[in-house]
Amino acid sequence: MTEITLVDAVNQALAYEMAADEDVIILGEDVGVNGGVFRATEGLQKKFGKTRVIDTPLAETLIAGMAIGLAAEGLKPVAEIQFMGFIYSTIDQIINHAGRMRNRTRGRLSCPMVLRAPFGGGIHAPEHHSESTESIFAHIPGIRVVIPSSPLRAYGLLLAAIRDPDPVIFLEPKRVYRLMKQNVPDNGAALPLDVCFTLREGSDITLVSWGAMLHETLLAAEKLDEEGVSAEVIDVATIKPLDIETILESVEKTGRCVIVHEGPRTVGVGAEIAAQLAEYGLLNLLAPVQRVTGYDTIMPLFRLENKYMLDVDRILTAVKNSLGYT
Amino acid sequence: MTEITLVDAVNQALAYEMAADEDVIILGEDVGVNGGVFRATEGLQKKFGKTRVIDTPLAETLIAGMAIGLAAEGLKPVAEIQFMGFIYSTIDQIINHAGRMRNRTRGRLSCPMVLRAPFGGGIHAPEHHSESTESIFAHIPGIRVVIPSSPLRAYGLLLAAIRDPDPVIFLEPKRVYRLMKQNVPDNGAALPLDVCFTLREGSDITLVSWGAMLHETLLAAEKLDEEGVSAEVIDVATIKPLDIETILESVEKTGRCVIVHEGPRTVGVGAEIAAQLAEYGLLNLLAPVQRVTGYDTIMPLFRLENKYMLDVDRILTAVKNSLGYT
Amino acid sequence: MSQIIRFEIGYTQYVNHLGEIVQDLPKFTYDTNSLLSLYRMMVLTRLFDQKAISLQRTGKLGTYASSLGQEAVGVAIGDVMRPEDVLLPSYREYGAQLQRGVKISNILLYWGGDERGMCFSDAKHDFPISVPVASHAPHAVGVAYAIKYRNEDRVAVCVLGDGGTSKGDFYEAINAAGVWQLPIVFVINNNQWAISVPRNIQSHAQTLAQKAIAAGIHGEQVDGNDVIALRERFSAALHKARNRNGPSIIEALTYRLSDHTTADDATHYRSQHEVEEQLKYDPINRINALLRTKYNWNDEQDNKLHHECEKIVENEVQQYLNTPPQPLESMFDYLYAELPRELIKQRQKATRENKLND
Amino acid sequence: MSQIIRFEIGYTQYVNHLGEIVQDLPKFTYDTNSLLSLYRMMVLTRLFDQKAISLQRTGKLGTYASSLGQEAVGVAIGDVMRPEDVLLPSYREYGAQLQRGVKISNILLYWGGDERGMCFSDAKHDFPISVPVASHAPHAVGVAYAIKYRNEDRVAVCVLGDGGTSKGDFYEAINAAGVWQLPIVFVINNNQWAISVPRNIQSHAQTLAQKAIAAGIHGEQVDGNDVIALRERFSAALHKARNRNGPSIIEALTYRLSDHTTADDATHYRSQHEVEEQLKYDPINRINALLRTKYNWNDEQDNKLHHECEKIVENEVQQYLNTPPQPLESMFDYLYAELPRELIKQRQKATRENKLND
Ligand SMILES: Cc1ncc(C[n+]2csc(CCOP(=O)(O)OP(=O)(O)O)c2C)c(N)n1
Ligand SMILES: Cc1ncc(C[n+]2csc(CCOP(=O)(O)OP(=O)(O)O)c2C)c(N)n1
Ligand SMILES: [Mg+2]
Ligand SMILES: [Mg+2]
Repeated sequence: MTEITLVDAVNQALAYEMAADEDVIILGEDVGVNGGVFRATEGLQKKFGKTRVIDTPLAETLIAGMAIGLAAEGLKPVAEIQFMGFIYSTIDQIINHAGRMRNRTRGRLSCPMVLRAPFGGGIHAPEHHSESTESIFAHIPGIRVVIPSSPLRAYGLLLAAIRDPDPVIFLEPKRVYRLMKQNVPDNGAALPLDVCFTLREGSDITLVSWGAMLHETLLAAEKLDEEGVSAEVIDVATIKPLDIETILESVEKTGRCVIVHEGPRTVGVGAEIAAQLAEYGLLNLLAPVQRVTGYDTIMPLFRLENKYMLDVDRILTAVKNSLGYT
Repeated sequence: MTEITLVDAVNQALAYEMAADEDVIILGEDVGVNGGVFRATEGLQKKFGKTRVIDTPLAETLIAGMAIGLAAEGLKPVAEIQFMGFIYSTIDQIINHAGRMRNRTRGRLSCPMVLRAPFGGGIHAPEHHSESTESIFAHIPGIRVVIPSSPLRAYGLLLAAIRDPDPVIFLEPKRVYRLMKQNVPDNGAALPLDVCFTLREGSDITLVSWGAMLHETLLAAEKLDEEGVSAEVIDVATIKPLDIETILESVEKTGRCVIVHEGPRTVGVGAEIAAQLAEYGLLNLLAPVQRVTGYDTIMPLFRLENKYMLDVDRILTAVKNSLGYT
Repeated sequence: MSQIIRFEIGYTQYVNHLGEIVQDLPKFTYDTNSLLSLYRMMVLTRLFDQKAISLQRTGKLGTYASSLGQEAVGVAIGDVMRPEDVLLPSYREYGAQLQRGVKISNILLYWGGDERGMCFSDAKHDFPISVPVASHAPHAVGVAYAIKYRNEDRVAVCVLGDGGTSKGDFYEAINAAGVWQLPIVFVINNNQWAISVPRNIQSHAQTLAQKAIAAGIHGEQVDGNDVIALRERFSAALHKARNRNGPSIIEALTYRLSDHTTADDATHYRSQHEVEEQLKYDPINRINALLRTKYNWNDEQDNKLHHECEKIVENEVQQYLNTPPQPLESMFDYLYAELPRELIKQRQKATRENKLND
Repeated sequence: MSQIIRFEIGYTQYVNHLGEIVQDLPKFTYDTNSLLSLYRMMVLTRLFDQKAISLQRTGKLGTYASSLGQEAVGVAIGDVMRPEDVLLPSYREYGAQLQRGVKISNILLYWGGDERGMCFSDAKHDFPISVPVASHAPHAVGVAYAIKYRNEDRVAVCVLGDGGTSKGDFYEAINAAGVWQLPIVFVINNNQWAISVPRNIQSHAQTLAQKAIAAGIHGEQVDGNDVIALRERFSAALHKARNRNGPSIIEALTYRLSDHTTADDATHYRSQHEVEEQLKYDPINRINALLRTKYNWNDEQDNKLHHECEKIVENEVQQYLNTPPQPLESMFDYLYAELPRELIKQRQKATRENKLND
């Protein structure tokens, strides 16, 4: 069996579920003939036809709103927003409709849709193409926010997202699209949408991350290992609803925590995790929870991109700072 | 001098600044002849003419985008979004343009605009009219988020917002619009946009809030006072950028903190404050920071609205919980 | 410059404001009952409306948006739709909703601050009232796409106001409906006002029907106070959509006789004179006049019909007033198909604190 | 149904793709220099474009959006605008930007990942390139409103693509421009493709110019490869706007000969045959042919002109390549007029960590 990339895993999950369930339908800009600008939907229009893999006019509000209409009629739309920088026109639809269709009709209608978008920096993309604003969605009631960080998790989580009866914002770290390959059996097995993944066990400190930064975090954990520090690494993955238990349990064991995310610091998802640790896990904390995050700035154009993107060194600095408390 | 309400103070500030600076211009739905659905712009069109107080077509993206264009040309637009529930169509403009016009032109163009919107629950309004989503804006780089909670602060902060050379989201708690009256001298004096207001000094616990919930918090502080607990009350008011120093100093003194806000809990602004307290003030904390917030639910229609809106009792419960740690 | 393409916008009226027939009536009017049934629904809608306003005035209902003067639009829509079609309404289409089996008590529940109002069992595919103006237009595209995808014999009908036509959502939706030639009818209830903003500030377009040209779809105007014209043109548009001959926009020219909602005071921004002028065009008077002159309708029959409608309204109001509130927990119970752990905790806490504070 | 209103859309061409004059040329062409200057700018734009692509291929530039085949549109816009007017461009109007004094080195800096690219001193009111499609259309409304408010003799020119016309932002903007009769010209660069999405999937409208009808404003089509027609029609539209006679939409029919950007591979979705067919309509060849047949233009002159343009490009490229990067701190320094305390701390930390890790 060949190993595949994260973007291929997305494609594989879509193809699997479209074959299994003819209610699954894809829509977005350039998702058809072109197979998506990152090739996530490559070949699907050929396989499943033009009515199931729909190239839409250039209109993001339409894409989200149309998905809501499709979903209310019982289909399972998977809509693509070409880059997260263009997702903001959908927020009105997500907040005012998708996230509350079930609630406002007392369950009469619902909204089993997925809104996929590549996000994050690190590939030297043009302006507006590199931001990470998952935190905005994490604040919205009634939806789920999922961020895979490996081919295996992309496959399993996307299947789960499509099958989930409620709206899911599915954000794909584009820096990881082709960063690594894994053997991803095409067996249709979904992963749970309500637990974090502990990728590495450790006893000295808990490192919590998601998306592309997970990989920097794993590298940091390796370095720490060389230095005799045993770091536990948690991939949050299902950002909302948040599985705080897994994180709390880990910190109960380690007493220290560093949260790593790419998006801006202020009111980032890291703030929520840190707040909950301080609320429910205060007594276990041996050191203040540190957040290693993007700055509260505009993501710079790519010449300075790597100065914005955080790296292993910044994570290690925070870890050492944390370990300094005794 | 007569006492005026918060909404009158908004009107007074607008009138003052329009008289003082002919670059100030108002736009929005029903802001002209009608004077706004809450009467915030009452009389201004008559006074300053139709070209300066503009009734726009029903189009929020337009309103925000147009304000950006006006501001780039050196005017100082004050745009109104009729209710915060309809502000989401502006987010694309705010994130992708308003918040970064200065940055992406290296200071060549800028965006001195104000986007006003009434927000929050408590007045038995229809669906979509009662939410509090300030946290979404607090995450956006390059902008300011301001929430007044009294007539005096509404006047001074709105003047500051209009004069500020960068975009300001100005959210007015509509439950407070006519809740209280104050003597507000029409002297054109602005308040600072970078400090929290300590409304009540105390030594046992710090209560942090903003908007309509500030009033519940003040009531709670009074009750506590009767019971011999001395609570310090801070009105954050300038939500972004956040003046964490004032809060940290207070908690350094009291050792305890309860944060009170109306909007949903997850990734609310309360999370950021709690995270910073845990990061920079951990050693001063005698008890976990508690957040008393809206639930992560859709704001219910008004028959159950008061079950969503938090009250003095919920604040007191949290305070007692906090005081229980010794 | 050479002219390469030409467009025209049509207008339809059958009965003028005096109840006079201005062109041969369409066939459906040959059956007195079908006319009477339109009339009856308009009366019912108005009686309901009056009741709702008085409930609001006496503190028994929240803010309410009246459909006074615009009853013909909703009623005609409801009349031509089939049960399996999908209505995506704004907040003034009570006439259509009632025809489709939505209970008056449901509508009252909604404006009474109770989500169960939008959980109606009869029109079970219909969308809830859309408060964010025009935001439901893209939903209609999705619904119609689903219908086409499954090759069903159904139509989506999306209704919005003159103000709603200024929103990008509306435009993106009509444009997409054109691209895929979807089975949709967009109805514009042009009641001349969007709260205080008059029609001429919404758009410099001479008609709102011509917005259709931007999407390359059919658009036309109808006298929105002439229920016969509306019924006939809606029927044609739904027929067209049903036969996969493409979407349409129908602009119904009518007038909002009431305040925008009970929270509004229209004397702030429009003259009493203007409103009085418009009373002449009342859609109910017009059909009443026609019925009397052409269909031998008499006072006795009219009183009886009013009385029956009043009874229905009264019963529904009682039903509404007798509905106990939902438990606090209901705000959690329809958020997700299955409540996530984090929210189970919040739900428990809410229950606990509610008990404590009661 | 009575027809109540009628609309027509016109189309203008002066020179066909063979360089033949199809109708009497407009006056401005009597001056050879003005034609030559258009030609020269088109050549310059293309040479710059070719250079940019080769810089990208050799890793010296980021993703770049080529204007190949669409040079006439931008150049004609730039030619009719006055310095004090305001250009709100999308990312294919280099021709216009260069005419307005934006340096090639600036454009290269932008695509080279450096914000200073959009800080041009000459066209200081012009907007930066708008990457979020059509999101700059509402800005144009604001700019034009400011112009009108201050009673200035200026015009806002907003350019976007065929794909851009599907966005609600575009529609809300043209509609508002109509309401206030603002001094704006919207130019649609209809290059037939929006990445892989062909024109017919964007809209069922027969022309994009007819979108204007939805806003009640003037709309027309022009041969977008005929720089003379473009120059003449843009000039008329700007004149109209300047004289407060209202906004216009001009749809320029052209073709994107290049990939969407250097990150795109158009062979995925369109045939080489289609592209080859379109090469016939190249806007530069056409004017070159006209110059040779009617204005005695010869090889020697043409070589000289090309050589001069190459030199300019070369100098600018050197300037670009020699520009050292900004300091890390620059990402903080233009966020606010005055950096808030919280960000001062972040800035200090960033400096510190940058030093540590270097
Ligand atoms: C997107 C949005 N913006 C603003 C509002 C506030 N608002 C409610 S109704 C209304 C006017 C709507 O006018 P129109 O579309 O003509 O419908 P009508 O009320 O006249 O039936 C406004 C501005 C809203 N509900 N939604
Ligand atoms: C709002 C938005 N959605 C999606 C994109 C991604 N994207 C960049 S260019 C483009 C196509 C634009 O087509 P068109 O408007 O015809 O302009 P062209 O590139 O052909 O000049 C798309 C979809 C974007 N930049 N902005
Ligand atoms: Mg209206
Ligand atoms: Mg194009």
